[in-house]
This record gives sequence, C-alpha cells and structure tokens, in this order.
Amino acid sequence: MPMNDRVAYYPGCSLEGLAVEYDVSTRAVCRALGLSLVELNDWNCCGSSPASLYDPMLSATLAGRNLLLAQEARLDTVMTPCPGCLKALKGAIKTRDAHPQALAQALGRPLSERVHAVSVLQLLYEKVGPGALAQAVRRSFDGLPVVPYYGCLLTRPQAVAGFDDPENPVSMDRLLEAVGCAVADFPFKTECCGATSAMTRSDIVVRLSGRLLDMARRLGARAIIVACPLCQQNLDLRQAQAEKAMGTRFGIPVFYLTQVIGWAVGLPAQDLGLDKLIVPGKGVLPDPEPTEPSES
Amino acid sequence: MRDEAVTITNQTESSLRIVGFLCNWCSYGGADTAGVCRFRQPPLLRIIRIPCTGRMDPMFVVKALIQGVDGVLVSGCHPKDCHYAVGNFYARRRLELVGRFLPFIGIDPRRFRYTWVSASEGQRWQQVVTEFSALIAALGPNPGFSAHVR
Amino acid sequence: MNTLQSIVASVWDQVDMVLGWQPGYDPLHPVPAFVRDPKDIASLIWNPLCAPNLSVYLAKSFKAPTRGEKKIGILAKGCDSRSLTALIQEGLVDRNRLLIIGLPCPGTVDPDALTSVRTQSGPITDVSFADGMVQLTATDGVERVPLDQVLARRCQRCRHPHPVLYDVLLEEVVPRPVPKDPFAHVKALENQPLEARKAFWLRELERCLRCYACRNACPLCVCQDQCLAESRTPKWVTQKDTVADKFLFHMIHTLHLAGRCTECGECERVCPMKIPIGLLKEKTAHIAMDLWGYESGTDPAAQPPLLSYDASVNGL
Amino acid sequence: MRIGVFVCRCGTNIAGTVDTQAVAARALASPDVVYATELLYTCSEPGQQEIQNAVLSHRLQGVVVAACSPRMHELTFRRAVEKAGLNRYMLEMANIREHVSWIGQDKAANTEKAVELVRMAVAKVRRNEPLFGSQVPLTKRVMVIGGGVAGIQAALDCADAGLDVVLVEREPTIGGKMAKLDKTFPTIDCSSCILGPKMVDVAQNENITLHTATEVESLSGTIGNFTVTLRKKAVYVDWDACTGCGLCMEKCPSKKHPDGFNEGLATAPAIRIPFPQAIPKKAHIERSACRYFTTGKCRVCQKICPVGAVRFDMEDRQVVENVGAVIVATGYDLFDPAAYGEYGAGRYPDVITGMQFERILSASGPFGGHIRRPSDGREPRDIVFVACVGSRDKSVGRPYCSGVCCMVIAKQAILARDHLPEARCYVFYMDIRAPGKNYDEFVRRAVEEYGVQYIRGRVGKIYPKGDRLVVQGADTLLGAQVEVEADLVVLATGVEPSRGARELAEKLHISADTHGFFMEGHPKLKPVETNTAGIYLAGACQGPKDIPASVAQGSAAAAKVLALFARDSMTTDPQTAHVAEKVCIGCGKCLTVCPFGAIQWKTLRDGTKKAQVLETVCQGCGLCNATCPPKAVQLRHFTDDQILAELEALCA
Repeated sequence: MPMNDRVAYYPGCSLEGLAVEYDVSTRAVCRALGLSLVELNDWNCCGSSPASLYDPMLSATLAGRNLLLAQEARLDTVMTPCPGCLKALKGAIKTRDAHPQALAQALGRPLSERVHAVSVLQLLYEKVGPGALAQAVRRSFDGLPVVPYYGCLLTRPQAVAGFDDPENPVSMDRLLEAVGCAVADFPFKTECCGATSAMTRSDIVVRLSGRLLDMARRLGARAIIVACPLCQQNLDLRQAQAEKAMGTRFGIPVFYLTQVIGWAVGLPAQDLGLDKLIVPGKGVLPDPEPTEPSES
Repeated sequence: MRDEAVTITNQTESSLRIVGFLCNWCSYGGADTAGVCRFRQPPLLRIIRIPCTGRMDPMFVVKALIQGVDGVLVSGCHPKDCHYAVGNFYARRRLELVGRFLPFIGIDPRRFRYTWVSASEGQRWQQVVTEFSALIAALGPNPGFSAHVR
Repeated sequence: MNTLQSIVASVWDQVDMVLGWQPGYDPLHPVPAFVRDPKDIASLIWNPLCAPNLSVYLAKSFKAPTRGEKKIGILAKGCDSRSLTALIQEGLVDRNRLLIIGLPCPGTVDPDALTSVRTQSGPITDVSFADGMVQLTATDGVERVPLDQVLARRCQRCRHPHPVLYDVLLEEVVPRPVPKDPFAHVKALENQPLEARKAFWLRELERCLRCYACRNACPLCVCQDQCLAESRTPKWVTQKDTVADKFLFHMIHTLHLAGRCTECGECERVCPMKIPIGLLKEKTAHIAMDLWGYESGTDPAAQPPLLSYDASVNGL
Repeated sequence: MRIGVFVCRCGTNIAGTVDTQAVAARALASPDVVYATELLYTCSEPGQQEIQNAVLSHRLQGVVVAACSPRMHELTFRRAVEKAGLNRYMLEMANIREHVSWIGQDKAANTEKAVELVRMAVAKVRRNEPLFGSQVPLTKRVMVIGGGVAGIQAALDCADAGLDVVLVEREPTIGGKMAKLDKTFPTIDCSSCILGPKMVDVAQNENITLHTATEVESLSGTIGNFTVTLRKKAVYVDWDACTGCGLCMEKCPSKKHPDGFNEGLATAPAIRIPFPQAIPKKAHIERSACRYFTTGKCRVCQKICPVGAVRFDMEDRQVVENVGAVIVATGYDLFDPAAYGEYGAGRYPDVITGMQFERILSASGPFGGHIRRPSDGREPRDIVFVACVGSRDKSVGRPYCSGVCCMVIAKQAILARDHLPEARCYVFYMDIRAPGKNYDEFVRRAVEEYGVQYIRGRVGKIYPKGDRLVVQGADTLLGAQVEVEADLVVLATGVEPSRGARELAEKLHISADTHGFFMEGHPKLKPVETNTAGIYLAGACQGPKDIPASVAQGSAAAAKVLALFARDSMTTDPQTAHVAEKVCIGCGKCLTVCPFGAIQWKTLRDGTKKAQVLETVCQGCGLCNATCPPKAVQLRHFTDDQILAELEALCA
C-alpha cells in the first residue's frame, strides 16, 4: 500500500461526540507509533447511510469532498477510524473509478486516482504491523483473554473494503496478540450488533448485542475489543439492558482497539479516554506503570 | 441495449458499412452464439471469416479504410485461447501498430477496432457490435482516399 | 582523406571488394564505388555529400556467397550501420561475410538545400568541409555556408550518427550531436488536425509517380522483382493512376518496414518528387519504440517486434 | 465460371425477417451468377437434391448457399455439391441466419445485408479453386490422459477393440476420484467394488501401456500423427522390481504425513502405496516427507526392501509416444471451502468436506467405516450438510451448478442414517437438482424413508458452541432464521477443473472456458470432440458430471477414436499454406512465425533457399500468409485475392 509518512485524518461526526475516546486514543496512538496525522481542514459529514439511501451520487459527493480536501493537501492516504465513514469514503472511490466524469462534475474537479482511504486498523496493521508493535509494548497484556469484534462493516462488502477476509478477518487478532492478549477465535467477529436499529427497535439491538456478549463470555473473554463507534455503544452502553433482558450479568468492558494499543505502548489513561467507558475497564488493564522494554 | 440497437437501425444511412474480420474458432462462433440467442444487433456489420486473427495482414485494415469502408472490426480468440496457440499474439502486435498508425495518415482511429470474443460470449459480441456500430453511425461515412480534398 | 585510404588498404587482404563512394558527375553528387582492384582505393572519398546507403547493395546484389573465403568491405555511416544490423538480425546478410568500416557522421548535406542557399550561379567545381562549414568553389567565386543550414532532413533527426556496428572505425570526424527530439517532424504533423493530416498526404502523394525509387533505395526492401506493388496474384494494388492506389503502395512499403525500418531516410532522399515519405516510416519506428521499447538495427541479436510476441494475457 | 445461388428460407427462421426471394433475384446481378433460387429448407434431403439437380442442369461450377452459419452446415453442403460432381471447395456459404435474420427485425435492412453477404460469397467463390487433400497414414494408437473412471472406460473400450492404448495418469495410481468414494447414488453400489475390476482390467490388458506418476509435457503434430512428450516423475522405487508387499510402509520411521487418499484425515508413511487396491500396486516416496531426502540420513526402506527396489537416485525422465488420437479425461478437483471464512473449514476440525465424509464412510477409510468426528472420535448425533459450497455463487467465481452435490448429499445422509440410526441429518439447500434416472426418487427416499430434514436456505455462519457447532442459516420457506446445533458439518464443495487444466489446454492446443473446463466442439452436436481434430474429451474435464455420464463420455470418445481409425489413412485438410516458389524471396520470416514448424527450407540447385510448407503439419492458421512480404505464401481457400474479393464486393 503506497503511503506517505503523513496521513490525512478524517474523524467523522461520531468521533466528535459519542466516540470522543476513539478520537483521542487514535490520535495518541498514531503519534506514539510515529504516524503523523493531519486532520482535514473543513471536513464535512460523510453522508452516512441516509445519503446513500437517498441518492448514491449525493453520498459519493459528500464523501468525495473530504477526499478532495486530502488531495489538495497533497495527501494520498485518508484514514478514518469509523467504519461507516470508511464505507462512505471507499464508496466515493468506487464511484470515482466507475464514473470519473460524473463525480468530477459533482465535485467541481477530478479526484486523483492516487487518493485512497483506510481504517485505523488497516493503517496500524500495514504501516506499523504486529512485529513493530510488539517491539513498542511497554505494558504487556500478559495473556489477558479477549475477543476482537470487527463488526459488520469494516471488512464488507469485500469489493469495497478490499482489506482482510470479509467473513473471518484476522488483522485485529494479530495486533492484539502483539500486545500480549490471548485472543480467542471469536466466531461472531463480523456478526451484526444491531446498529441500524438502535433507535427504532432497541429490542433487536439488545438481542443481537446480547448474543455477542454471551459468546464472548462463553469464550472466557474479559474484554471485547472493537473498531466501530456503534459497536462500542451497543455493547457497552446497552450492556445493562442486555443483562436485564437475558437475566444475567456480563460485566465485560468494551475497548476501542486504539485504547488497548495505547495502553500497551504506555500512554496515560487520560490520553485514551478510558474514563468514558460505561462498563469500567480499569480492572482488566495491566499495571499502570509502564516498563522499559527489555533488551531481549 | 435493445433500444440502442433499434435507434441505430432507424437512423442508419443504408450506406454505412462495417467489415468484420472474425476468426473461425472463437469470434465467428461468438457471433453465431449471439444469433442463436437472438441478441439484437444493428445491421451495419458484414463479416468475413478468416481462420485466425494471425491471418490478418494489417494491410486488410488499411485497404478497407482507404476504399471507404466506414469501420473495420477484427475479433479473435482471447489471448491464450488461440486455436493455433499464438496467432492472436502476433495479431495483437500488428493490429495495435496499425491502429496507432492510422491517425498519422488522417484516418480516424476510431474507425478501427480489434477485440477478443470467445465462441460462448454471445452477449459480449452483441455489446461489441452495438457499441462499435453506434460509434460508426456517429462518425458518419468514411470518404476514403478516392477523393482529393484540398 | 588519407586515413580512409589507409584503413581500406590495411584491411585489403581480408576482402575481395570494398563498397564506398567516389566522385560523381559533379562535386555535389558522389556515387557508389565497388572497389575490386587495390589501385582504385585512391578514388574512394568520404564527406557529407556521400549520401547513398551502401547496405542496399548487400541483400539485393551480393546475396550469394562471394568467391573464396574473403569478405565484403563496406563503408557505413551511423544510419547505414543500423541498416546493416537489421539485415544481419533478419538473417538477410551474414555478419561473418562483412568487414564494416564505421564512419562517425557529421550529417549529410541535402544538395538541393545547398544549391538553394547559394548566392552565386556558376557551376560548382569543388566542395570542401571544415569547422562545421561547407565551402563551395564555383567558377564565379568561393562561398561558405554553415553545414547545419543545409543538412538533409534525415540527419536533423538522427539518433545514431555514430555507427552501432563496425569492425574498424575511422575516428577523424566528430559525429553530429543527437537532437533533443528525434521525432519532432513526426510530432509536428501529428499536431495538426486529422483532416489536415489527410489533406497533407493526399496533396503529397498525388505527386507520386510510382517510379519505385524509394523502394529500390531501401536497404530493407528485399523483395526486388517480387514486390507486392507490382504483383498480379495477389492483386493488392492496381496500376491505375489514383491517389488511393499510390497510397496503398506506400502503405505496403510502410507496413512491410514496420518494426524494421532503420530510418536511414534513403526513400525520401531519392524521391524525384521530393515527397516526405520518410515520415511514414519514422512514425512506425516511433510506435515500435513506444510500444516495445524497440529500436531496429541496434542489436544484431534482437528479434523484430512483429516477428515475435508477448505471451501474457494483457501484454502486447 | 457458372455460379448458382441458393437462398434458404429456413422455414421462417430466415424468411421471417429477410426477403429471400429478393435476395435470390438480386444475386443474379452479380457476375457469373447464372442461376439463383430460394429454397424452403436447403439442408433437407429435397433441398440438397435441388442443389444437385441445378448443378447438373445449369452446368454450375460454383455454388453459394445463403443459409445458416457455415459452422453448422458447411460440411453438409460440401458433401452435397461433391455428390453432384463438383469439388467440395467450390462451395461458399453466406451466413444470413445467425448473422442476419436472427439479430435484426428490420426486414429491409436485413434483406440489404443478406444481398451484400451473398455478393461477397459470390466474389469469393469466383476465386475458389478445387482443392484436394493428400493421404497420410494413421498411427493407430490412442493416448488417454487421466486415469479416472472416464479415462479407464475410454482406455478399456479402445483396447477391447484392439487398439494400442497409452494411459497417462498424474498420480501414482489410477482410479481418480471414484476410487475414494464409498458408495454411489442412487443404487448404493460399493464404489470400489464396481471400479476395482475395471482398474484390474486396465492393468491386465495387453493393449494398454500404463504411465502413472506421469504428466504431459508437450504435444505436436496433428490428427492421425501426434507426438506426445511425457514426463515420468521420479517415484524413487523401481517398479519393475517392487512387488507391492508393503514392508517398507511398515518400517518407514517417518509415518505422520497427511494421507492424500484419505483427504488428510489419516496419516501415511513417506514411502507408501496410495491405497490397497491401487493400480499399479507399487510403492513410491513422497520426497517432501522422506527423512532421507530432508535430512540426508535414514534409508531404512532401502535396507529392508526384500527385492532392493528403492532408488534414491531416480530422476524424472522423458518418454515420447506417437499416437493418432488423444482422449483427455483429466476430471475435476473440489472447491477449497476456505474461501467461505464464515464456515470455518480448516479452523473447526468438525467442519469437513463431502469428500472427507466419503472417506469417513468408507470401510477402508480413517475410521474403518465408523462415522466419527475428526476432532474427538465421538459419534455425531446431529449432522448438517451444506449444499452449494462453491457452486452457484458468483461471489467466489463459481456461478455454475456442480450438478452432483445434491445427489451426493442425499446419498451421504442416507448412509449416515444407515450407519447411525439415532443420528439426525439436516440439509441446507438452494434447490434440489435430481434429473437423472431414479435420482429424484432417491432424494424423496432420503426425506421420506430416512427422515432427513431439508431446509431451503443458505447457511450464513457456522460457529462452535462448547464441543458442538451451531449452524446458522435461513429457512426461506418459513421466512425465518434458523439455528441448528450439530456435531459434524459436511460442506458439499463444488466441482472445479482439475488443477493444471488450463496449462494442459495450452499444451494440447485445445480451448478452455472461463472456468477452465475444456471446450467441446459444439455444445449440442460435438460433446466429446474438441476444436482440435484428433483430440477428444471425456468426463468432468469438460464440465461437472456424475459417474454414469463420465462413463458414457468415455465410451463415446472411444467410439470417435475407433471411427477415426476405421480407415488406414486419412485425407488431410487441403486448406493449408502454399509457397509460390518463384515469388519466394527466401527471407525466412514465415519460418520464424509458424507456430507448428510446418515450414522448412528447400535449397534449389543454384543454392538459393526457398520456403516449403509441410502440408501434413500445416494447420492452416495463415500467419505465414500475413507475414510474407511478397505474399509468396498463400493460405489456400483464404488467399489474399479471395479475401480482397470479399472486401471489394462489400465496397462495390
């Protein structure tokens, strides 16, 4: 993957509010691992699912404008942590490849073929990689049993995502192993958490998320690691609802991948927004004092 | 697709002609398949059957266009599927060269196209013929080199 | 020209003939010389008026093995050496039968250009070259013209003034520098609209007499009496005096040379109607270079692109 | 020349959208046309008779038939004009059906096009010349590539008819996929009991030369006279000496290697006989597993072999066989289910393929014919079969139906219930495809007698729950999501072309479709021929097929070869290149480009060299014709003048 040292950063709306901890931890981790993020100046909403349902060209234009901002800042790689935003950006790239003229007309100028979008997971996996990450660990998770939860959107549809296996992705598994987690083979890695029905049919959300939590518990996981603001919300914020509906108690904290990696590389809790979690996570995190990496 | 085919039919100046040089094994069969499947095509094309695109002397392309044929379409087996193993590999070079040469002598290169269609690709053949016919209809008659333009 | 003579003399025991140039009917037009007797070595000359590409005689006139084991000596400018290489590439000439005397070339003179820049009118009695200048001695005086001003078109775009293949080299002349854009003439025509290009060729080719001088002067046109342009079976071209038929003849010549032409420009030099037919072949050379990075007559071991192929699905 | 033009109405196929009468009438305007008429069905007996009558009564010298594609009926009409005394190459066809009447509705435009195509055909036939093929003797030997059931059948049929047969198999034993199967549908015959005797027949038949562990390297020549170069791979055991006693297998210290015959469910020693019924029953060494080859020490087998057959220094060697025909029967391979990440094949040991289940069912299999789970050896209670894994799914590049899996599943479910009467079987399917004789009845039996639960829908996910698996899918008839807990999941993996099929197609100069299955000569009328004369197809290499269809094709291909060899010599196709010696300038470009080495030098008395075409080697592609600068080489029946005449008729 061609990448400049500097990467354009598109946080997206969720990371401004709901998932502010994803935003701060992403910035902190990238800084700590030597990736220079440049937030796009004057970025706009990607259009999310409403725009694409209303008019695919509108969606491509909204997302495409953000890509254009990167192009004008002479940055080829646009990174966004939110899988929803990622899908919108990659959708715009698909539109550029299929109907370059139509998109150029909508945007007012053509979008370069060089510009492409990646998730924070892909960026960390391809630009840093499990090997280098293991070298940077200051606080090993020391065999903490966890499950990685990629969500339904991050690797799908494959023709758009173009990263990892759509049904059985492993990139996050590898990164978590690198920081010392004992990663269980989570069969529900890409199952739906119910996100789109969050407002309209919370019963469905509770059922689907409850199923994920139940499987995580059966695998002995002490934490669920996610890469999507909506996944995090449904599993964390609604965990109590799921517990109530299922008559059980989970108590499984739900971390963003960036929070886990940030903690492992020795960043302080305030840089990672750990206090934003509903199900408290401090208990499962290893020693607060980072150690210097041993020479061996 | 169908609508497009019909429009061309209606507006066809009966003078427009495309000559197709099709290899016997793949593209001629593909054109047959398109016929068997009743895939509508504009009526501009006249097909000359040749054993292989390797038989295509680029001079046939030049001769046709100088004589005023409005379009030349050469079609053979997909690369690596040539009945004679390598005929289309040679053809590919020769046809690409002549295609790039045509504009130098003032012949619109869009009047010449070469493509690969297998015997099973009836639908692809329909698409090739329909697109190329629409293009030739848009370009209009080819005056050839008989008339001296000053 | 002592050096040329001494080189030829030094290799004389290896050859039974040397192809070179000798003075012609006037100083502007040296003619080919076939030196079979060492006495005639003295008559050989070499200057920017020695235009004919001597390699043309090889495949056409001296194809059959010569007497004995001896070689044919041949003088070759940069362009001529490319023609020789191309002939060797195609197996039309046996490299082992050749003794190539390479001549770094300062560029050749277009005699018409020279006559047109003259201010005098008297018959020319002598031409000499020095310091990039041509000195014309006529019955009514002496005149000097810069060589650059009277160069043949082919030499203005020459990429190989230095021979690419030779056995011995005459080192006394500094070759012409390679121009920045060797395809500038091709591009100039290409920059005109399609219709203008067509009109250009119709206008030019209408003058063609079909004298076939271009074909006969071409070192790579080796069909001789069997030329397709005069063939009745198959009949590609009629003998009618139409521009279409003239065009077809030139297209046959061009396409038969595609990927082979060494751009020596002889076809254009010998055209009595001064039709710039060299451009047609230059364009094919440009395409071959573009598509396959191929330059004819520069590598005796290379296979011409149209006689080989790329076996990959998406290759060319 | 006196030319007759016959315009076919083809019922309404042509006459419906082409004014055939006008086409015939306007044909009379072309030079040399002395007779033109329309006919109702030209290819019919009376139609052909009319042509023959007209040839005689109008003293025709050339015939143009404007009808369907020449790929359809050129041969028919060539024979017809030949019966009337004309040379068969004095016929041309104008394709006014596939290329005119069937692709356009505008009658005026169609008629105009048909008129022009006829004019072009007339122009061509005016330049046609009578052509005569030459007689070449046939090499009456046949090579069969692939020793599965289709290849075995073809080899036996040919050998029984007295032909010399060379049977080539890539693996060390023949038997193919069928040898791995436990039972066959719909009769529940024991697979090895019905295949075994045929394999033995192959070994015992004196007319069959068997080359196992052998691959085809190259093929040259043409129908009647092919030269095939084979590579016999080093097996490190001298098979002339090996008695197949199996002592080496017992003593080999390196035993824990996946057993390919058992689909990786069991282990095998580095030196092995593939399975007890293998033909030939000879040991071979898997180089990558052998301790001697990997570490340089061991040689136990060599020491204990009672006949001293082990040869560590054995190398691949080439064998050249001359044959007159080739039957390709390279079969199929199975889709790798790892492409479906959600099914977990490879990650969950109890998610297995249908072929693995076949081995589990087999008495010679890893568990001696007891159904056990690979993970813990426990008998499964609930078995889920998933259909269409790698079939009818564009997203994995397999849009086609594999044809056999529905029946395989029904068979396996029935057998599972036979073995384990307590077991419950579930089948997730898309549609049931059971069109063979007694096939649908067989599926009904699975449902009605054996109580197999068929659930119509795709499986979305398989995940472990405790030591069991949960199969989550849709029941599209109920319109609901369903979850079935299972102990064993069997994925019915689809059929795909045998590994290396595309490379083999290139070597044999035959074509393959987009998926890599070999292309038959005509989908309806030439199912076992290829477009390369003398090369025939049998079995699943042409497309997914079950056993009876493969066997039928094996016999059909054998019949084609026997028909070919019923003569002692054959007439070559005269549509070859020919050099006009006077015109040839000896530049040698035709020799450079000829893909078949069909052009050679000929030295005249004065020492000049001329190109010369070997007419029995020439395949008629015309590359030399296109390359020759003075056009001294002309491809007969497709000469420059003939093509130019067509072109000029179009411009007229």
